[in-house]
Amino acid sequence: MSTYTAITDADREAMLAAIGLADTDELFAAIPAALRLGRPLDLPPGQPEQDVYAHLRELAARNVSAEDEITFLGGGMYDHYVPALIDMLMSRSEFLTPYTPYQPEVSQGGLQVMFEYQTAISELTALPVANASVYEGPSALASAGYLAKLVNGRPRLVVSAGVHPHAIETLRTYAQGFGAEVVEVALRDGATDLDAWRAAIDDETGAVFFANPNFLGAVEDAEALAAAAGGGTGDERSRPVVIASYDPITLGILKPPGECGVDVCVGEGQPLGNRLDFGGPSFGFFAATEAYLRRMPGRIAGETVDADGRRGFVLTLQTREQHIRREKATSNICTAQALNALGGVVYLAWLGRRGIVELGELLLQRTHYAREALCAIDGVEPLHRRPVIREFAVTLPEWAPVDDVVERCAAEGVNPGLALPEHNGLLVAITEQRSRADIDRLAAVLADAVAEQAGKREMTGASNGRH
Amino acid sequence: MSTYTAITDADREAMLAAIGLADTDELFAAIPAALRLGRPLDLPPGQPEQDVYAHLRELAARNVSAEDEITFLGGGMYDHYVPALIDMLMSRSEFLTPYTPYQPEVSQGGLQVMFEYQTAISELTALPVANASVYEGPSALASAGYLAKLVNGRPRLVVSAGVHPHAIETLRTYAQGFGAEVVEVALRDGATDLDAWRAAIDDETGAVFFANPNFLGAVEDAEALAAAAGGGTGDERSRPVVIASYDPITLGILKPPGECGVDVCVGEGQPLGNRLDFGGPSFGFFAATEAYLRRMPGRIAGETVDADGRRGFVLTLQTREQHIRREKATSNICTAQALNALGGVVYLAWLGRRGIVELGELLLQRTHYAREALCAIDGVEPLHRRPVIREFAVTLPEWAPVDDVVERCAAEGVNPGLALPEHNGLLVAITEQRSRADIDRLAAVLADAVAEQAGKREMTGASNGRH
Amino acid sequence: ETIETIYEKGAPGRRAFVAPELDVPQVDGLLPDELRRAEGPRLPELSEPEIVRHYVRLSKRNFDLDSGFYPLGSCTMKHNPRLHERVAALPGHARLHPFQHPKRAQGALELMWNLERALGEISGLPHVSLQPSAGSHGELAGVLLAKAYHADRGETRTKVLTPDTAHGTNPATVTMAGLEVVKVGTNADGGVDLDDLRAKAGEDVACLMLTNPNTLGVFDANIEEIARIVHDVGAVLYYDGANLNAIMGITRPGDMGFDIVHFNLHKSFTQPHGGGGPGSGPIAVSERMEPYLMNPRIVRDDDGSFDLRDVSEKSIGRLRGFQGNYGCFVRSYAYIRSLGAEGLKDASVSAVLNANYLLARLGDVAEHLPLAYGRLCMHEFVLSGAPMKRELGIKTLDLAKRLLDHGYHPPTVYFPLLVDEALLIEPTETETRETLDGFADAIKTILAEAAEDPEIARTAPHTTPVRRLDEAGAAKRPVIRQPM
Amino acid sequence: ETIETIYEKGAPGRRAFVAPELDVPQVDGLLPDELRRAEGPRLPELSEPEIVRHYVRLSKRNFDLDSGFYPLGSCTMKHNPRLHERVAALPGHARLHPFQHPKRAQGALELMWNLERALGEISGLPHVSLQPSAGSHGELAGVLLAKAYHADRGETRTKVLTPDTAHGTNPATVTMAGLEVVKVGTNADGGVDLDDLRAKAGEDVACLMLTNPNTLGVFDANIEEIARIVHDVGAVLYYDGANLNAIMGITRPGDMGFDIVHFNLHKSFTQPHGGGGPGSGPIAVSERMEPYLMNPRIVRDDDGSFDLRDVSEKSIGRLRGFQGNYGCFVRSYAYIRSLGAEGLKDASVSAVLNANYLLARLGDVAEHLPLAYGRLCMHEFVLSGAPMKRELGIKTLDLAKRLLDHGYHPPTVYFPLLVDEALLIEPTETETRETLDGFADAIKTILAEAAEDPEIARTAPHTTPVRRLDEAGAAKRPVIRQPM
Repeated sequence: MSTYTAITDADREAMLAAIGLADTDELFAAIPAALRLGRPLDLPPGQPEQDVYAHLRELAARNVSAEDEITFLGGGMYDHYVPALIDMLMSRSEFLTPYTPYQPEVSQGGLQVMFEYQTAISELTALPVANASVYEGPSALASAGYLAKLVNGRPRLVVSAGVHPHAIETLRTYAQGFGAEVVEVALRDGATDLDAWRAAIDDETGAVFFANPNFLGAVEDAEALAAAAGGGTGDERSRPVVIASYDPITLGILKPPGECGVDVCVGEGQPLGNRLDFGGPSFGFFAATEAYLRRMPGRIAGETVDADGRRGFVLTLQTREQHIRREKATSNICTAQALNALGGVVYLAWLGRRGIVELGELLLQRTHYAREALCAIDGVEPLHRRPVIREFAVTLPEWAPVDDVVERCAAEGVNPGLALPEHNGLLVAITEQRSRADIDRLAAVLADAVAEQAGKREMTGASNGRH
Repeated sequence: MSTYTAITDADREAMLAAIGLADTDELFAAIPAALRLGRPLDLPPGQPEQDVYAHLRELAARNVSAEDEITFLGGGMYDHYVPALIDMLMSRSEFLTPYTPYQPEVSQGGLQVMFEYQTAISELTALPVANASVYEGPSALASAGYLAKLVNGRPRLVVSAGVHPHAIETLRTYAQGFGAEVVEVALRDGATDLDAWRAAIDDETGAVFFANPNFLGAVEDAEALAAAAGGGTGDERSRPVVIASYDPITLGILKPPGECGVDVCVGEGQPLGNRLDFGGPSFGFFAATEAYLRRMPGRIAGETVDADGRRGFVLTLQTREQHIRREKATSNICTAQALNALGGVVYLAWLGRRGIVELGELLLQRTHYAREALCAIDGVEPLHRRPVIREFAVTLPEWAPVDDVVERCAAEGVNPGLALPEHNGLLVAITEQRSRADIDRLAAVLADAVAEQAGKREMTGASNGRH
Repeated sequence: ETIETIYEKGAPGRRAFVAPELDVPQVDGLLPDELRRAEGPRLPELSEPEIVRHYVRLSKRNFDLDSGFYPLGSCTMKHNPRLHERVAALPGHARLHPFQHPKRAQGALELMWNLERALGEISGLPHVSLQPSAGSHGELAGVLLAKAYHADRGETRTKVLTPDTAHGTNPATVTMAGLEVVKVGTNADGGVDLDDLRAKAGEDVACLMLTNPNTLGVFDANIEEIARIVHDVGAVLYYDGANLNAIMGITRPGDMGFDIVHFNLHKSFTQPHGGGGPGSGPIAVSERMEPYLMNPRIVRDDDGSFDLRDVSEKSIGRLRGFQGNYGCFVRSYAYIRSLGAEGLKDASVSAVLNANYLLARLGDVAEHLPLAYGRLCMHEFVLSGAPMKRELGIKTLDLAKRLLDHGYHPPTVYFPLLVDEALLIEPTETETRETLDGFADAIKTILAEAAEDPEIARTAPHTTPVRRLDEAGAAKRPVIRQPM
Repeated sequence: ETIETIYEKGAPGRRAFVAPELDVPQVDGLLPDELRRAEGPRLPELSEPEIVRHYVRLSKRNFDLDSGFYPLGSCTMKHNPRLHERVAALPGHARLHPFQHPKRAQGALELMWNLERALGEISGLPHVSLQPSAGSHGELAGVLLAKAYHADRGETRTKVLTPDTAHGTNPATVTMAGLEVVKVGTNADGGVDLDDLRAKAGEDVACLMLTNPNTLGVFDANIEEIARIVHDVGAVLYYDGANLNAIMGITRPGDMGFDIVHFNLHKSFTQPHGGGGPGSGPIAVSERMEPYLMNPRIVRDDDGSFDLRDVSEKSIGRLRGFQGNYGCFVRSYAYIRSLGAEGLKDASVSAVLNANYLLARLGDVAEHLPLAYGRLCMHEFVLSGAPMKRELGIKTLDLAKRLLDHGYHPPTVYFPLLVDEALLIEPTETETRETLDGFADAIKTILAEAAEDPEIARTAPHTTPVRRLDEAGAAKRPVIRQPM
């Protein structure tokens, strides 16, 4: 077995003597005998480092990662290139191993990173205040629902069906707890049905939620959606909170939520320099208008001065938090995703002011190209014709079941995207790592897969015909 | 193209103005026009980070590494497990990016590491002095030859044929420069032929060289070899310098050179926590008796005190070195392998006083087991019966050409070791990463490969018979 | 000196990122103007070397576990093995898309399955969901589970009992789950006041949330009786696993009678804390709670393959996207495989031994810093700085700040709330005796110094990059982003 | 405070390594007692957390390029991109055994082939060997090549000309190669004294070793004439590539008439210097030198596959084991692929621009620190501290040590030897204008301070972990290992 302890036999003897005990069993005298586990835990035996490495490597080898195939999977997390300097910085002991910065005098590095991160999120969203991260995207949206509950106490939450299904489910779970009803508004032509949206919002509505781009890749008319709930106007306690989930990578070119009447913007931070990691850890971001500052969940770093008047940073507005307010806290969140948020702000600094626009333009062009290329395949149609930036959805011909098509493509080393069984469709994501050549390859492989299904149908048809 | 510069157009303008020039071309006015390269360099266009990564990854994928096969390759470098803490420490900016510690006040970390490294090498070899690293194993041995030249000026170098062939070749190259003749002494039964060795040593002999274990894995009778040249006795200027190359990983259980009459011990440090890296960078170690201290090549760190009397470390004995003594220096070596030597001392600390013995015992047992297992194959014989610790050599039956056998095994995912074509043999190395199961698999695959060759011979024989 | 923010550095036009070439035909108007951003976000403009240097220099302004002793009580700041970072970074784990088809993610699902089994065994509660993102997220899961359990039985229970020693997250969670907090008192031994518990344990109680050992470092020996009281009124027993590091392989929450436990993988199971996350807060539950566990679950099919599926209609649903913080699972799984049963038990025994040794070493200053409860402790202990404050004129905060000058991270201070001027000290099992001795000596030195001149501690720290910071001012006039 | 050595830490019985189980039958006596070690080496005994903390804490006592300006002349301390560490660590590179059959190492050989071609193009000398381990190793290769070339023509030439501005490695190399150093003087412009060269260039000269731009930061405009003189006597022209960072894509040693050039991949091509290595010193040569290049060579066969073979019987042989420092090749190749032709030229132009800008900024203090030669410089420049010493009473060493207190690494000092109180300053292209301004201001501040009170600089540094160290004492009574 491996061990990370340093207690030698001599140490143990001396330490027990100092404590005044004869053996280590006596340390546990308070535990009733009946509760002592009278046997070793039933676990595999401990192993040397090299064997654990070999085992974990073997498990890794049984996954098909973005390193092993040309993948167009998206739907909330995306295979963006993570620059090497992020690995370097995230693996530095000084960022990797500290606890939450409870002692600001020896945590100025981490606190300043939080401050810089908050600024970046604020800039991205064009909203004035942002916290230092929450867990991830869907729970960020649900937490925003709880914020609405704290703000106006109304029991009805209206959510666009274009919101990520995981986020809707998470909102339902949270709402089940804090006591609210979740009402879904369907899409029309790929975007939130504005008439139904308007109709769903009533006096009991505490918050409205949409996503931009939405789950099907469509750019929503954010201003209209927000305006329907009075977003950004009037007394925030007398109307629903307008909550939107944004894909941060689009915010170099997409009109920011803060300019569209959104009150609270949340989202999944993974596209910003975080690994896929089979779904986590990444980070959720959470930004809002000034009015919601003191209702926000999570840590917030603020600027201040030290005893000598030098600039410094501290965790601030802690009276919102559970270690001070306990049951009156705005949230129970404590450990969040500081290290991942570091990755996020380093990524944004690396992209830079020009880069985030250039990247957005590149994705816009390639995504359009890919949609055209796929829809040129016989029987493949766009699921909607809304503008798309980095992801789009298509439907396959009914005789080509999406699951079979995906399997066929995967066998060719191409992951064509996320299956949307309810549409017999595919959600196809583009990143800067997917070149035109990759897109062309996808189109070719997909065309073959669809054609093969057509062939099967004919054969089956022919065969059926014979009998 | 990627760039790591920060000069904006505005910067350039302001800087040129400060210099008093109109454009950057004028900076190069001293270069005669005829010598200016009037065209761009003929190189592939510069690429974004992600594309360079993809290219280098694609090249990596076309190599079969120790991660891709069960490898028994050795012969100077070995696939030992490199613990993860070494990667972490070697990649810390503070160790990775500084220059040689010319300013000791801000280099105490690196200098103390050198001091600790020197101590570890001194302990391993049981020799009192060690430098802070040289390039690698074979050139370390050649540099030791130059040391002998400086010490006694004699023109004849006697080298055991058991020394690594690369080291013998390197010694010949160096000796061609500094002016000495290299005389090789053959092996008998796998070890240096002691009679021939004694006979080869004469009054003109400046140094004698052997390796332990030698290139065929055999443990040499180091005391007898050293004694033949008077190693460790008398006035070091009146006899040959006894130089030996050791595999450091064996020195937990093998009698150390310092107790065998060896004057100078060198070796390849790669087994100590360094990656294979297709041959480098690793480090060479260089240790000696006190008498040779001021003739040693390379950097040496020494303990001293600062102006306040606190302990500190500096580069010392620099009067040996080329930046002070220029043409009278003991060596031209300047940049050596500080970072790799750091890996070495961290590895030795990780192994620890008990671990290096335990590891040696494990290798000894497994190597013996492997030799037995392979020699149980019909037609496979040990190339020698000397004691072995971590590597051994076998011969294959003459009807099974080693190159064919190796290819056959490789096709099964097993690299059976280094082909020794002159013996139709294999040099097989064991590390703690090669389990009994791996060895059994090697034996099975090798037996099949040999049998297959036997089958071919019979078929060819039969076929020949028919004609 | 201070370090400028990244927004105060660089110059217009500098860049690190280089966009890949536009390799498709340029088409105009793909995004209509009314949906377009007029002016891009004002992100920094720096070259790569500037970015690297900025963040490396910032990093040097952090105290970290790899550089010094970090006895932050209740946080289990144990060594973070670098093997874990290596295995988590393997592309097969790190670049695995969460929507990858389960068929092509069998290694990941097997890892999660194995981790679930291991956590089930360690806790004595067989059914595990790895989904929650941190301890408090696990708490929320647990309380929602309790609520769902009662609802499924047609009962509406509105109250959750929490001892006054509880972590602040417990009451906050209860409120988020739409329930009401009822505090239970602490007895003279530092355990639950049984009379108070009996008085408050009624049919309207959904759940008791307990940590055992609790935040006083005391193992509540009455746990069997507590469980009986709670179960007798039909309520559920929730175990806050923040203190699990004291008892691995020694006793199990499931055997104590708990129904639900959450784990902090970033405490007992070595996930590095990252300056405030990521964490991971799996929960394990008993048979009766199992139908309510979050969706999706990992299932093993008859052919031995693994799948991710929604398995129960009674599930409380999802608590987040995807499957949880898989990267943390990799690390914690590697830890459990490294140590095995024997190693995990040794870790807990050593953690408790180290804590008691440090407590014994601090016995010399018990006059000023007495142990709040009991004589021995589990993996952590609480001292009261009240006599020190009274007699030497320095507060717990001053002692903490002065420890910074000695190169130590201070313990948790002013928690638990019921101890005056509390210091909650958790050394963990990975520290050496020499380190504990050094820390005890530093405290003695500070107290001796305070007896001579309390002003030194009152104005500490003196050697840090900044001195005490104006926290009140920060909260009064919040500046939480760079003005531009 | 000082940090104890690792031998002073730990305790008997502590360990980090855990041996894999003995999975084969134990056999006694495999290694006879007379070959066995009686007592194992006295290596440290520490737990893994102790080791990590020890070396992390030591690391913090190093100044590093990622934290501050490092204008060490002649060392080209340019940014080390982290991409290079990532690609070098890919298992296909990092775990590739050097004896792997070339068939199964095609990626590595292609990389080396491509790097050879690129270095050939950059230098204008087409035949490349990547084998040498560092610059001085490349020098040795070059001088041995020159020797072999002459020997092959039946000539015995014993002398090597080196300017008095040469790096110390040049003369040391010459001696190691069994040849004799003859110094050549420097003219008033900082170039080679042509008359002296003509006088010394005889039939006994094997080689002239030159750096251009030289260590004064001066490009020798007479290079064509120099080449003519050397070639006219049948000698070989060797280019020390330490200063290549000034001229990439602008001019090429091959075009200047050089026969041999070495590269320092750890300077111009971003291999991190590691606190004193690893480096890599490939050489490129002209047609006539090619037959003597080291064995083995990388060859491309007709089918496009690559092999490693000895290709010439005239080869000087090997200079080391295996193929050279492949890990460095990966990094430098990545660099060349990242920048391309345009980027490399831009790097050199920027390096020269930065050097001249810093020189201009330091014009304000030229009274105390005049430029040694010329008016402009290439990528580095040499100031003389002689007036400063005379007038302000502080030496170049004092200025250097005081710079440490300002957070800068000092320039190279007391080199080149022919400039009194020399400061050799090389900012590199990856530094910002702001950094250069800050450095110039720091020098001004120090000089102004010295005018008031020279003692501050004379006793500097004041803010480092240790103060000035007794180097003479260290050399007199060397303690170069831990006593036990």
